[in-house]
Amino acid sequence: ADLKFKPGEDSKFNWASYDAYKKAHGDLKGETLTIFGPWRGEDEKLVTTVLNYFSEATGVTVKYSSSENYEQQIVIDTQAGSPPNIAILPQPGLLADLASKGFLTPLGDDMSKWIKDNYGAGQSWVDLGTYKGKDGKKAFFAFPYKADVKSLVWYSPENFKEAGYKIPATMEDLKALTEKIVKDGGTPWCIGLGSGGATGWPATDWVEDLMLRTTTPENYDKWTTNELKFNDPIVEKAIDEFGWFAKNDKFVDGGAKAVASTDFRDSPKGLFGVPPKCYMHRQASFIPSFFPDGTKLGKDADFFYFPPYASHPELGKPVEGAGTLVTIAKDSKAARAFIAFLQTPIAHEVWMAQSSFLTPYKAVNTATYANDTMRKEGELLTTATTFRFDGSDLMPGKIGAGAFWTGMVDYVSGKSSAQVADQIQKAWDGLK
Amino acid sequence: MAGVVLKDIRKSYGAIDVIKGVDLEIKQGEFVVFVGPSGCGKSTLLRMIAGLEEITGGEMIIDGQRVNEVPPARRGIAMVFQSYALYPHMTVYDNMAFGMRIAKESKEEIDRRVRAAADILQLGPYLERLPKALSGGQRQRVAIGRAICRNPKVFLFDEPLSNLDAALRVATRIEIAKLNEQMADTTMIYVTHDQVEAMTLADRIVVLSAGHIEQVGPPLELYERPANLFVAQFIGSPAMNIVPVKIDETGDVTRVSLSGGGSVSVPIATASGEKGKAASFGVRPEDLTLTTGDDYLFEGTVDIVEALGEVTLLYLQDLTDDEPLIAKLPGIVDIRKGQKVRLAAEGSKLHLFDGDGKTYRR
Amino acid sequence: MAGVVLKDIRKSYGAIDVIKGVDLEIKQGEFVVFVGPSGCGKSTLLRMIAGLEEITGGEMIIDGQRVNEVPPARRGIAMVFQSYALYPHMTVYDNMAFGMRIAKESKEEIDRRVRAAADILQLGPYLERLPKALSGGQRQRVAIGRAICRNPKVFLFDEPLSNLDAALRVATRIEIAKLNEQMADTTMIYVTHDQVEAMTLADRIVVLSAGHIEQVGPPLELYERPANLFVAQFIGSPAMNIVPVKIDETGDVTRVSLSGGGSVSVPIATASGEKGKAASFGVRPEDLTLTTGDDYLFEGTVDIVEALGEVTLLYLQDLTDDEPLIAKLPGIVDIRKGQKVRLAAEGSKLHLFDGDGKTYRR
Amino acid sequence: MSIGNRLARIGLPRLIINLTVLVVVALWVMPTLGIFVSSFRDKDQLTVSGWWTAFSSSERNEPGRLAGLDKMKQEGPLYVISGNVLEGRGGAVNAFGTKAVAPRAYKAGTEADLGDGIKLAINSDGTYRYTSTAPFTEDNTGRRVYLAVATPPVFTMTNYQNVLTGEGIGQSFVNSLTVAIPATVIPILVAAFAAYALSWMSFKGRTLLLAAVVGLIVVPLQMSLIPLLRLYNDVGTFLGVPSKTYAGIWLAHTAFGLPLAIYLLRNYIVGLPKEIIESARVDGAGDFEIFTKIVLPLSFPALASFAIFQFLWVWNDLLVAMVFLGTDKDKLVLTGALNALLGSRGGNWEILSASAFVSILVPLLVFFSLQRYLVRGLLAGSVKGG
Amino acid sequence: MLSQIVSALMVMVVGVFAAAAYFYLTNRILDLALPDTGDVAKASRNLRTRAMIRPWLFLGPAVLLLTIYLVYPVIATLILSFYGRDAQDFVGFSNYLWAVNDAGFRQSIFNNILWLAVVPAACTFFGLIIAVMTDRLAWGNVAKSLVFMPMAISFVGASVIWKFIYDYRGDGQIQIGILNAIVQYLGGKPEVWLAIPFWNNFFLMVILIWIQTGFAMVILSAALRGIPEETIEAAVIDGASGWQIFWKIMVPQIWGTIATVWTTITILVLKVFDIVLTMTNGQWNSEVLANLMFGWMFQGGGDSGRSAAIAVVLMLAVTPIMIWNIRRANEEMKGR
Ligand SMILES: Nc1ncnc2c1ncn2[C@@H]1O[C@H](COP(=O)(O)OP(=O)(O)OP(=O)(O)O)[C@@H](O)[C@H]1O
Ligand SMILES: Nc1ncnc2c1ncn2[C@@H]1O[C@H](COP(=O)(O)OP(=O)(O)OP(=O)(O)O)[C@@H](O)[C@H]1O
Ligand SMILES: [Mg+2]
Ligand SMILES: [Mg+2]
Repeated sequence: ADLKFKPGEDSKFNWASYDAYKKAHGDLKGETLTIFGPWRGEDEKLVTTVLNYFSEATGVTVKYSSSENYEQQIVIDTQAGSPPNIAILPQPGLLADLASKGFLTPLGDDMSKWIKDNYGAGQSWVDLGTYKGKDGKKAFFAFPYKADVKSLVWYSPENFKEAGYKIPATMEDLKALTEKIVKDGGTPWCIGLGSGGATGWPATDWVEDLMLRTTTPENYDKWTTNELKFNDPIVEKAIDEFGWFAKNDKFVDGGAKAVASTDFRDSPKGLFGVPPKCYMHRQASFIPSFFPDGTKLGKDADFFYFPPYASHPELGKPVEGAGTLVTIAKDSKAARAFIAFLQTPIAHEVWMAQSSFLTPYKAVNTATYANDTMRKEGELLTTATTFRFDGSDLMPGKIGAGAFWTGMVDYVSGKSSAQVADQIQKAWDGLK
Repeated sequence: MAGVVLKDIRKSYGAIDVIKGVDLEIKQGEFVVFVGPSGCGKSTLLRMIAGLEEITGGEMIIDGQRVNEVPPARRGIAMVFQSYALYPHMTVYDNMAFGMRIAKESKEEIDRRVRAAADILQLGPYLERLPKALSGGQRQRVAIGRAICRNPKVFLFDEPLSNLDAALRVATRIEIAKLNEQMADTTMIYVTHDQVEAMTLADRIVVLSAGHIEQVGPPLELYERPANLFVAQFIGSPAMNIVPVKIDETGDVTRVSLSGGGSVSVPIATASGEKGKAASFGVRPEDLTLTTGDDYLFEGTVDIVEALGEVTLLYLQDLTDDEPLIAKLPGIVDIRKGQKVRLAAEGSKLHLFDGDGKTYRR
Repeated sequence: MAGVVLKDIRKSYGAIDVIKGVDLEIKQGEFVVFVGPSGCGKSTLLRMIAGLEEITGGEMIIDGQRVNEVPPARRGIAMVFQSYALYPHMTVYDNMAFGMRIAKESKEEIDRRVRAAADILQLGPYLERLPKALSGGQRQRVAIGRAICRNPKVFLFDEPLSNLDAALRVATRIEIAKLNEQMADTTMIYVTHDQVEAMTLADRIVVLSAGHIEQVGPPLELYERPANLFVAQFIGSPAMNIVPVKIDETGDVTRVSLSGGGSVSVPIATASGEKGKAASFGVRPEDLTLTTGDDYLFEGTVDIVEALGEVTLLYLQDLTDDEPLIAKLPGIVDIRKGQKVRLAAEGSKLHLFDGDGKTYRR
Repeated sequence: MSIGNRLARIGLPRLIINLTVLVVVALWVMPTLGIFVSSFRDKDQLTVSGWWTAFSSSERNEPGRLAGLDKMKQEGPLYVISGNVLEGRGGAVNAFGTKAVAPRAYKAGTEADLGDGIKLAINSDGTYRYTSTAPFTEDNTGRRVYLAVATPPVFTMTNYQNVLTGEGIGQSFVNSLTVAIPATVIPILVAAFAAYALSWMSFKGRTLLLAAVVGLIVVPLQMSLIPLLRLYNDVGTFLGVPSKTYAGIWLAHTAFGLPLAIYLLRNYIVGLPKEIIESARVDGAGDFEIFTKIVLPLSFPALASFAIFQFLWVWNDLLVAMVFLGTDKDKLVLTGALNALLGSRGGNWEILSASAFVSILVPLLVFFSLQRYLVRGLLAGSVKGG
Repeated sequence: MLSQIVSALMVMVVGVFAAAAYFYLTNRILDLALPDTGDVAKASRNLRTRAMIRPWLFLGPAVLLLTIYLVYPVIATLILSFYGRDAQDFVGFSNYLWAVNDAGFRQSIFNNILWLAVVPAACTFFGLIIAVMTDRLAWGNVAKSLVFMPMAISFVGASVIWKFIYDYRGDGQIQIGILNAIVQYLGGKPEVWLAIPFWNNFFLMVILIWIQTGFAMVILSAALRGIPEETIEAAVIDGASGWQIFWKIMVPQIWGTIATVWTTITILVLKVFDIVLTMTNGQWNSEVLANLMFGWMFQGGGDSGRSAAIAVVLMLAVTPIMIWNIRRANEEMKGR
């Protein structure tokens, strides 16, 4: 396989780690590794560049595949007894389910310790990959690789400059800015929840971000396990905070009605309208791939951190994120070697140097990030005071990828937060 | 012995009894014609012999074997269907060759037999056409050809000539007669409406009516000595004239009085017990002759004159009921509508039937 | 004037010419019968009059109107199809009532007319059945009934009686004749293979052959004075006996020599130019009589004897070619196969045709 | 018989039929047409303007950018930056502005005074002249401008290029055919035999079997995947062969298509004229011959219809292929390959629309080639009577 | 590439050939094992035995495949529906109880009834109209192909198409969804069509109708072509108008096929979930049973018990259709 960056050439990369890895695992010729992942299209090309390094080092033949319904496929394949070696999924909830049915192989305590030590906010990553196995005991199953930061607000610096808007440092400022834009005759926000069968999920990110900014991380954790009921006033408050932005016809492009039906992929395009359809768009770090062609990050578009409330100084600077998790569904030497490969900085740097890849791995050279925006995002990830994962991913699939989504659509379509929260809680109760 | 024996054969569709107990013995090589009014069950009976219709009751024996449960293909039969039943997707040639191909005959043999049949039926120019590009008569000829091509023990024909023109009909009829002669061992069962066909072809004619047999016998016997009124009227065209009468005198010669007045002596013997009973008196149209004398049977006004060239038909207003009296006179006769005529007949050509329609035998 | 005029009507299916220029004028109220060998184009012509078949060339005029492009429903016609074309999903009653329902006749009127037609055709017991539960003849009767129920200007029949039994055929034929009388203004065009039907029903007969008209005329004219060999052989059953001859002497009486030897004087005038030419000599089977004298026309051995009761057919081995010579003798004749017989005919019953088949007129 | 005559016969004015069909067809085509036009459009345009506007030249507001400091030249007293804002995009500038909220502040060709001695003139061909009395700084170069651009209709083949040059498309095309053709032919064969048995042979349990077939049409495919794949794996292990093979997927597709196939074909075959089949029986044909020589040829319309559908389902299927054939590159079907072109989060509508048309070609071809078997009058001339 | 094509061809030929060979060989073997030659009694006994065996040779592969691929999973489903989410513990009827009490389930039932009432009727109606009208048209084949085209588009493609149709942009903005563009052009206010409860069902149904009409059309047009031309000619002579011929002569004669199409689409409606999944995923009260089942089966690892229970309900829903079809079949078979 051809390697994107020639080993040893660019000193930004940690070639030493690659060589060391090669030495330790160079004896797997003839083995095949099947990987099932979420990355398709452009992303598939990127992940392939990384996998090429692995093949090159070990001699393992890698078969990577993905599809629109890869989640379905994983469920079918594991249950039918023909799983891939490596299953990569962005849904911890689904992985927890697979683990509890005994379809995943624990990675061992060494690995969890390694994550804890080497990843920014290491413990939260460990927690993310730790599930109950078939025997009911908790174990570490999922290796986090590639992360997204969610607490970002995207904007066009030139539009801000032209209108004279300042980047808000607190939630209160953000709300004031929102109102000011309306007063100036503009529309402050583009919000789109549409995503086909997954419609509603962008709203869950809003609510989670706002949860982290209105209540303690502990409550947040309890919330994801339903120790804190969904219809608890704390949760309802966070939902209403989201409503403050989304349910005001003046605040969102197209009016509140448009929120639920606008596709999340189309939504950010409003930032680049002439005249602008909106000034701000809250979305995770992956969203630039849906910006119009030729958009230069940093120049045409940039982000600022979704600010915390000044009224809640005790909560610090919380960051919400997400990540894809690598698990072993069918154990083999090559599979283990692959996990080990992911522990090398080079496995991260190769992708970082291209695009759309963030990592909490502290040992990587941030200079390899392809641009400043990514670097800034990466730093947010490694320096966060509070770091929490996408709550809906942690909830059981039927809630986090079901009732919660539906509830949020209902909410923006007119239902009250109390109604919606009750409804979701009821669904959760129904699971037990 | 490829004879066909029917023992109390019955057929019903649900509650409708279509065949009501038919007993018939057909010897090998015999040519039997089924006639009867439309809907009397001729086709049904034929289909039962072919094995296409389940037998509701009774026993069917072909060639000494009970065949009630034997499938059609194993009965050694060929059949011409009343509704052609051609294979619409096959050319005429293939339609005729189908049976032989199934039987794995050699190519040459198939070709020979198909062409022979096509010759007989003048189908040569149409061999490569599909049935839908044929006229009604041509289709029917294909259906006949198909049966001819097989060499069955029992040949079944269901009105095979009904769509053919006169010339072709005569020709085909003669071919069938020849076939019958050549295949002396082949039993043939033939359904027709055509008197001429029935009379010329049959060794025996079976007259059916409403699902049962009225009479079985050689053609001339049926013509000359019908067993009952039904057969008398059915055989011969136009049908025998029937007049209701009362028996006045019995004995060697019976004297009957016509309801319209007048009386006739019929040289048929009747028992004395019959005296005074109602009866039917019959005479065939072709047995009537014009007369000017006083020995006439009927006198009446001519209603319609049909000149067919060879013969002339006179329709007389009857005095008794609405059935007209018909006379068939040879050649062209110079008689007009409205003219009064007198008709006579030889005594030996007169028929007499009792109240139930049974014939008083001479 | 609901007459039908055909002007050089043509029809081809792709390269096959089926109708090759037909000119015909049918007056209102006339009863015209099309006869002709199977496949000659009778049905096609009828369908073109009905408007069911596109007219390739020529002009069709009904009731003084050019109708080439007029849809069938607007031509004021009714038609009985050769293949019945019953509506399989409707009962017999509904089949017959359909046209009237479409025409929005009153319920009572519909019922009256359907029952009247059913009476004529003896369909009473079957009115509630579907076509598939009927016999062939019953289906055909429904098709006729359906046409009778309408009151068209032009009535088209395509072999309406071919599946009926003799009795019913006569009855229906007479009904059609009556219908024709009652509906004096209705033009009727009738296709048949049946000589008797053609002769009895027709005001004029149109003899078709291979897509063109051979002769048009009243039945007896066709019978007595056929325009050519084709008509002579086609009209009359069995067909006229034809013998190839050579003209020896011309004049008021023509003398011809038979190829088998012997010569005959025919009382037909021929021009002197005809001398020595080949011709055909014809005599109808029914015009032949047995003779023992020397004035016979033919002498030959009897090959087949068909006794039909009313008449007897003798088939004589012909000397010249494989067509047998047929004689139709009245009554039952005591002659056996293999016997030698002599046949004679009156001079006025003899026909003579020239080398092209055209008749030498008397 | 000509069409005109036919219509005249049927008595309906030709115009009305034509118009009605035209309207219906237009309604039916409109959505497809939309996506078809879209598939030739630029992916950014797709989501900002309706496809029906793609044909007319339109005026749109677009951002543009002036060159940076490196392009600065001095012309006498003035510092000048010049170039072309359209950068080869085509179209004509009607107006321009320097503020996003007022993108049409100045007419093209006029000079805008931006204060501080800075002036900007943009001509309709996109060339501009950006002048200042003082040297430009980082701050006021590379400046964004807003343009009202009249663009002629633009269509691009890029989307198709992307799809057609996608990795392994050719191979997956072959794979799809390898799956689809037998998975169309086999079920038809199996179903036709079964349908014949269910309509023209008598045996015990016929009614029950028919009921079962109708009932099984409804079985949701998804329900069977897991138990079946498990079976495949067991059988595969037992026999020592791979569990994901072409044979496996053919059988799967066959079985999933069977209930409907049997149902449709039976309903057709049962309606063939009884006399024809009887006649073949008398001719000595057994059931096998009757089936192959009479029933099959006469059922062509039904077979062709079903073939079309089965082919479509198989061709467009992704799930069954992924489950039973696997996701290996060398076995990936076309739907899978096209799917892989989409980004992880989907929504690449330009790819979706182009690939919709790439994958529609073969089914349409099948439809066209089989359509002529849906012929009129296959049974004409065979029997008479109602 | 060439070698791929060649090997693909080989594989195909082998596959199809094997299927054909099965039928040919088994029938040959049957004929050889029970010869029909020799004495008539024995032969006809053999023939009767053959007649008993042969249906099963014909049906064999179908029955086998149906059993393995459909009956077995159905039974498994039935069993699963009495077990919990991991198929581990027996829970009796609680999955069904849950369903009855679940608002989503009830909503689905209601929506499904709505779908069943509209979609089969609409598809059959349009399919019939198009089949009849295009049959008499010079450009009929083109028209048919165009109407058929949606059938050939994958569900993903179809959902993209319809997303573009129903797309909503705020009032006053440029609409890229043609429906809203028309509404706006006519002076109305744009609507979020898919988010209007109850009515959104109909917007989703339109999609299925759009797709399935081609199906109805193809089947019905095959049937229409089987109508004997003479019966139509007879009706034409009887003076029936095109409309009357259509309703009184053609439709009754293809009634069986109409019933077939109706049944097929009805069952399809019960099964269809792709449209709902991609367009709304059951939100805004547009849930249907099949999508509900799909959701419970796969989302977040799934709940095999509940999804199985819903599947069983789905299968029960066809029982009336099944009975009706059997009745019809039995009627046809009378006197055969
Ligand atoms: N669709 C067709 N294509 C080609 N030839 C045809 C077609 N239909 C009919 N013909 C031919 O046209 C000729 C005339 O057919 P038509 O049905 O008019 O005959 P007909 O005189 O009615 O015969 P019959 O008395 O047997 O019914 C026949 O030779 C027939 O083979
Ligand atoms: N499937 C059926 N159900 C009920 N009655 C039937 C069925 N098929 C035929 N019949 C009736 O059975 C009787 C006999 O029919 P068949 O066809 O044997 O008559 P046929 O003597 O051949 O008459 P034709 O000379 O008119 O053909 C008819 O009265 C017919 O109506
Ligand atoms: Mg009959
Ligand atoms: Mg004809």
